[in-house]
Amino acid sequence: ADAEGIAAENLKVGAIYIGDENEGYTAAHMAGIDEMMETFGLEESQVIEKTLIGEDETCYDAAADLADQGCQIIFGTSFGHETYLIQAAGEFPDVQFCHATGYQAASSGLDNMHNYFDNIYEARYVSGVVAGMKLNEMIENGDITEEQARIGYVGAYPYAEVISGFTSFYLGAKSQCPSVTMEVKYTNSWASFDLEKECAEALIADGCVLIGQHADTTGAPTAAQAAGVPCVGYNVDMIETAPDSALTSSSNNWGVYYTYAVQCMIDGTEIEKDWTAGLKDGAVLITPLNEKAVAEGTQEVVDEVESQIEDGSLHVFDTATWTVDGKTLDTYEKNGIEYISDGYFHESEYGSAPAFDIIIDGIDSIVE
Amino acid sequence: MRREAFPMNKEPMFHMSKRESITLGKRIMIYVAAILLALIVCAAVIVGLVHMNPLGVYKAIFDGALGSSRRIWITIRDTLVLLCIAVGLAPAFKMRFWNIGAEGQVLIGGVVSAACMIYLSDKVPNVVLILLMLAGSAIGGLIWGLIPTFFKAHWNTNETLFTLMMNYVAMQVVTFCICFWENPKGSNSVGIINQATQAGWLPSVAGNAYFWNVVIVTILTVAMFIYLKYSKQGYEVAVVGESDSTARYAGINVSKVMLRTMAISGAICGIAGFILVSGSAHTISTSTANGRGFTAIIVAWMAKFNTFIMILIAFGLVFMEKGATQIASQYGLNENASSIMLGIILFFLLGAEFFINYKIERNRK
Amino acid sequence: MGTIIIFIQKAIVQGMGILFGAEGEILTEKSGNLNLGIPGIMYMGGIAGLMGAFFYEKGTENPNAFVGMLISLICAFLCAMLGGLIYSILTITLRANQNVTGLALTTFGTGFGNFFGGSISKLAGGVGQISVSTTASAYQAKIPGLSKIPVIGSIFFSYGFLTYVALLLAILLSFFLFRTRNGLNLRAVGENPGTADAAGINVSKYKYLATCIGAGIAGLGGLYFVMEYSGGTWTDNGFGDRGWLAVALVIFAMWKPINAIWGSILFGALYILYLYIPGLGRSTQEIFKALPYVVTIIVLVFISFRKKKEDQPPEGLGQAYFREER
Amino acid sequence: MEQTYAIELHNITKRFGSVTANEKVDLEVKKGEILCLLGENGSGKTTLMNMISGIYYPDEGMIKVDGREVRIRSPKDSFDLGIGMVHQHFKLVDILTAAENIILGLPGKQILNMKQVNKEILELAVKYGFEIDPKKKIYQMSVSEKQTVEIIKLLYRGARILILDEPTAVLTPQEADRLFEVLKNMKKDGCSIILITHKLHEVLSVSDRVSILRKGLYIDTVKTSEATVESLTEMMVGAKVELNIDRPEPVNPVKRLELKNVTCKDINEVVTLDHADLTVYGGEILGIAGISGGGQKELLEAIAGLQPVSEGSITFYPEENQSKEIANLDVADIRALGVRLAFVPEDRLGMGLVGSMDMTDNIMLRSYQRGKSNFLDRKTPGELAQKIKDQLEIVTPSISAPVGQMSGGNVQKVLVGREIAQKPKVLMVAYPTRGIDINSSYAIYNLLNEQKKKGVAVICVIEDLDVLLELCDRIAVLCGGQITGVLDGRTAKKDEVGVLMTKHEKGGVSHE
Ligand SMILES: Nc1ncnc2c1ncn2[C@@H]1O[C@H](COP(=O)(O)OP(=O)(O)OP(=O)(O)O)[C@@H](O)[C@H]1O
Ligand SMILES: Nc1ncnc2c1ncn2[C@@H]1O[C@H](COP(=O)(O)OP(=O)(O)OP(=O)(O)O)[C@@H](O)[C@H]1O
Ligand SMILES: [Mg+2]
Ligand SMILES: [Mg+2]
Repeated sequence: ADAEGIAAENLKVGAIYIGDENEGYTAAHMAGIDEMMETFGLEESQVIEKTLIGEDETCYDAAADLADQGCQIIFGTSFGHETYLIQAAGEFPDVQFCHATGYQAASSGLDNMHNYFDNIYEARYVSGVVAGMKLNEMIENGDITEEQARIGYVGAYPYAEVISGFTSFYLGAKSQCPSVTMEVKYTNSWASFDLEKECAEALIADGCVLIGQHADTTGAPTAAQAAGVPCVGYNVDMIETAPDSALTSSSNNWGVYYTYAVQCMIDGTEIEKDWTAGLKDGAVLITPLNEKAVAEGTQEVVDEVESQIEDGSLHVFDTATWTVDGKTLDTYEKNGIEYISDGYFHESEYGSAPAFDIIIDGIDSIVE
Repeated sequence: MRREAFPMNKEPMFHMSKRESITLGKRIMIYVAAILLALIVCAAVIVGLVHMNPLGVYKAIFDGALGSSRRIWITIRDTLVLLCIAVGLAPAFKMRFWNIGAEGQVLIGGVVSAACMIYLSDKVPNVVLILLMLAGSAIGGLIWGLIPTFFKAHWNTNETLFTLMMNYVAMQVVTFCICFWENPKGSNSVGIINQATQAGWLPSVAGNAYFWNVVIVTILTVAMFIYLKYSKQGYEVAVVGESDSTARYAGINVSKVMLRTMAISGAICGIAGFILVSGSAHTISTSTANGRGFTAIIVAWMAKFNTFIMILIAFGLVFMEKGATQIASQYGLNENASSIMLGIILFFLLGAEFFINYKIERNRK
Repeated sequence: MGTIIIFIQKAIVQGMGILFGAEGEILTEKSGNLNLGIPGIMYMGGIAGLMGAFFYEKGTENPNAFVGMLISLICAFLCAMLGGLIYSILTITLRANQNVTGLALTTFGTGFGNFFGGSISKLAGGVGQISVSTTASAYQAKIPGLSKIPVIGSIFFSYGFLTYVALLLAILLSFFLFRTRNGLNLRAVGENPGTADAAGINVSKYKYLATCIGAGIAGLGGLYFVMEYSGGTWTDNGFGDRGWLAVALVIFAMWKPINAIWGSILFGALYILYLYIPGLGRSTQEIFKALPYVVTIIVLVFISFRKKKEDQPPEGLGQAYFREER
Repeated sequence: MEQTYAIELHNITKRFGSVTANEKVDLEVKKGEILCLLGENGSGKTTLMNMISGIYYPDEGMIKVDGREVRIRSPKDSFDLGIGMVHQHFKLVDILTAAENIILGLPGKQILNMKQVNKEILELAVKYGFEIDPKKKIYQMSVSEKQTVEIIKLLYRGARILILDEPTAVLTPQEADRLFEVLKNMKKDGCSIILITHKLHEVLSVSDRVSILRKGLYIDTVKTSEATVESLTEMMVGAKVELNIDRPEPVNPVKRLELKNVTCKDINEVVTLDHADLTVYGGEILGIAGISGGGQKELLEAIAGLQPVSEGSITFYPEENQSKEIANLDVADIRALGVRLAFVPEDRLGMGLVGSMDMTDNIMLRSYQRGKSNFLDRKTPGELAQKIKDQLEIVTPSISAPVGQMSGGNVQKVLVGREIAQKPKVLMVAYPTRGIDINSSYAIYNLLNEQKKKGVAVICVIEDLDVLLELCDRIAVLCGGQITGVLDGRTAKKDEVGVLMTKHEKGGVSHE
């Protein structure tokens, strides 16, 4: 907002987390903040982190308290924090508020309110490719038939961020193993070890032969390891948890954004309203492949797919690769925006938060 | 005279007996000593964990709770809610009805408030809306409190566990409602309700957002004190609490008293839910009550049903909680450390009660 | 068919942790102490077991599964007993109110577990990186031949040893309470401490032992979740409300350990039922999740209807005992 | 020559806060004797015995057993010394069987062999002349059965010194006689027995010597053969007392209550009151006689509204020419009409009083609803409490001390005093002198007479037939829930009443 920047040594940064370092999603954000601090050489005392802040008035309290303490920029990480940050942003016009996963910054009419999110769907697509190759290997080995190539997916909630995530994962798998189908179950919680584990077990019981996840604990990999079923994790490397089953995990590097936003503060330039970045910028990635578990030749294919996504020759939501009720979609309008053009769904281009919320053929998911 | 002591029998060193009474000064001294001891132990724990100056720890505690006017008001706001629930629990406990279900009653009160805010905000004027929310949340809490009481009154069903289970049922009710109120769909987040219109929010008075919270809780606190101590109904509550059969024999309709008392208890807890939703959070989630229903039990119990003493205890606990949170954030300690510290303080306070009720004497001779 | 077998199996897996908690609480309640700190104690047991195994595996070149198992078992039991001891000192010696002390202990224990869970997670290098797989393998090892038998094998023999310990414990506890002299004395203490005292029973000793050992047993429930269920890792609030379910199960079982066995399996089944009923919408699922609690309430009401004296809680439950009190 | 006593107490002092329950008490019990301990309510008898049995520890003083000084810190120590006590309130676990209660706390093989235990108990019972079913649960037992269990419990663990605290207070005269037979057998066997009772005729008939306490102080020990009711009472009270009940002629009796065909059933549908017909007049005392379980309690409770009436009518006549049906009316409504019940239950505190509240608040229990205000008036009941305390000489530090800390007898005076103070039209008292010392008993009889003179219809259930015959104008006898006769108190003979008490006229109600 300011034309004039703030010197790095005068900066004060606040962060509001839904969880703490024991919880994958928050740990990833904390790592991003650490990376940013290192980049700019910030002191410990220049960054105030508030952990375990719920999605209620305590979030507003935390934001206002950080502003009181002189933070010039405050990050909030959980979806439900958004309305409270907007409330605080209205009250502290000189402080920049940045909110991950949200969608209301542009419509809030507040200059100092921003949204950011990574193009995690790109990494999920790549991790889907790893999964698809594993399925192919299993089919070749005769462990399963082509029809039995069914992925079980442990989702948190049936909303766009999750739907976009599992669809990209599925499309990645399908690009390698055309017969693949997927079943999604929701835990109704972002982080609940036992629910995720139970959910994965129920999916395996239902005949799923590979597990993917969009929820924040190691519950699903634990179940997969116990059942001897391969799995793809989220946020963190799952090899410690599931040494025989974990293939890889899709993950965010939030340091990219935090470095960007703080750089804007130093430079005195405007922070983007809706920021996104993907594979190309190193904002998303898949964790190193588990050589013990992945199919042969996976790394090569992964490298290839990654470079295609990066150079724009591969679009994750290419309409040629998926159908709804057997038909290819050529138009999808939401909130007055047409998302499908040039043969693909323009995910995260009109707002940082994921928008893809279509249940496509091949995926069984209950959306109420 | 020849003395031949029995080998197995040594004179006991100490002897304890029940006190008949204790002066207020002594009572306060015992509590102060307990808190000091607790603080020393807590400091030892913290120093053990983060190797820092214990004085810094105490300063951080004070800072966290009262370090700025905003923090003071947050501390007051949270004290009020805790106090409100404890005031609600007081009559139930005085009746020896173990209402562990405050958490659920608060949640139901909150859900009703939120429902009114969502469905009625454009249908009725704001004052009416707020009054409806107040009444609705009281009725919600009341019903949640009366369900276990009905069974207790008629079949003597164990209320401790019944009310405990009702908490989790309430939690599921909230989750169920959120499925319909969440925005956007599937996000599990209701967000601030009526952010633009502020309909159903307890209005600020002279720039103070928590004016009405203070007013409502103060009224309830004073009224409950008088009710328990000087009213006929309060006396009936005490009699039923002390002896069921005596109450029956004295012509007190025990079931009626039980239901009436729990209706009051549940309603006040419901109102606490209203205060949370309308007076501070402006949203609803499963963590709206956030364990306060359980902490309030401790408050109500330690104050021995005296609602004025509850103010002190509720404040003390919130103070410590805020302080511990500050330590955690200031020294990069995991937030859960505050639960450990709270636990330690409670242990000492609970243990201190012994020295208030009993005295220990060295045996003479 | 296959799904049903897996469902039963998962219900049993869910149930065993609760069963340990209930067994510990039955022993405790039989001495007249209503320990609402059990949920916290389970956390204490769980984290201590995990820490024991973690430091052992870190500190040793070639950790041995059996040694790791022994260490974690002992750590879990002792640390949970420490929780029981805090409760005992406060309620038995200092005569603090049991319900309030229990709730405080639950606050403390949960914080204790999560705090140290976080600490060792940091030591291990981040989320999900704690792994005591060697030790966990001892807990997860199944009975070699038997578990391979179709259907019967997976329903009866596909569990780690703690499951069988839990079952055996229920039987032993039953025998102890109803067939032995000390068990009789313990029941008398819980029913009427004044009477037990007058009969020459050392009331405090019985209460202390029952409460501390009960806490130790409940702590094994925490260990079970950490080692067998979670495969040797920690998640904050990882056992959810199961501690309360354990307390509920005690009533459900009407204070009889044998009843607790099938009760725990039923609770386990109700806990995960919604995942196995196809076509449930999200909001309907939430209603299903309330089932274990609703069922407990129904049982509670049911036993109060019957008013059978033998099915009621121990008469002295919840009250402190002071000999000179009139 | 120095004789070794079974037990000797020297200079025992025990205080509870400001109350000195025992002060420098000496007591000696010989081997093979029955010693009675006598004293007014609150004189410290129970406290003294509790120190021998390890419940309390003396503040000062010394205890010797078999000539050796001992320290008794717990009931276990006391057992190990061969001392056993049957407490005023039984110490039994309700849901356990008799046999389980008996072996409680005993050393022995871990794994229980109940068959063997049952056999041993039955052998013991035969030896001393008890009747007992070792497998019966306590909660299914009558009071006297429970007492039997208590005594066998002591014998089973080889107690040689037995203490019985008011064992006969809750027994019928027949049951008491049976108990004394057993005690004499035990004495023959060499046991020493300390017996506390307020019934002087029992003292005179069973004991060898009598020790007397007064207000916590030891007064004297006398040989029973040299004592009389009057001499003992004088020692207890410290002054000469008149021990007779006057019985004024009823003046102008008016009909107050009429029971017709009243039938009650308990929860198991067993008939407890069987078509009872009875008329009650103001200005007279109507006594109710019957063996325990005969329906006396149900009769009173039915009138008071505490017991559902399944058949028949109860008519109340507040004034002449006015009548009101009160069967199954609400307790509070019946009370408002002026029908009062003072029931002294076996455990005294269980009904009627709140142990942790003080006298004022307990007095208020009956009257707090008075007046339109929603708030309490504590002043009037406070004054009343003081009045009752003075009138009935209640031993308590103050009217603001919890009644639960008072001695058994004093607790009861509060209960009876309160009911009488309400100026009722119908006053029902059940066992009003249960456990009350002789002096206070007479005070209570006189209070009842005063009520009668004021025109109150007094109904009383008293187990002592001699008192009943001396006090009442009419006596209704119950047996098995039926009224088997109504006699004139002035002319009735004791055995006449006795016969009616066991007569099953109409084929009777069987209790099995
Ligand atoms: N635990 C106690 N706490 C306080 N006061 C007590 C306690 N036990 C006894 N007292 C007091 O000590 C005194 C003696 O009581 P005790 O029970 O020994 O009398 P008692 O002779 O047995 O009377 P009673 O014939 O009525 O049973 C009474 O004033 C009583 O109030
Ligand atoms: N608040 C009170 N608490 C205790 N005793 C009281 C109280 N008020 C009056 N009394 C006493 O009770 C006795 C009867 O009072 P009152 O004349 O009001 O009887 P009543 O109207 O027949 O009673 P009720 O309305 O309960 O049937 C009087 O001797 C009085 O001293
Ligand atoms: Mg006595
Ligand atoms: Mg007595």
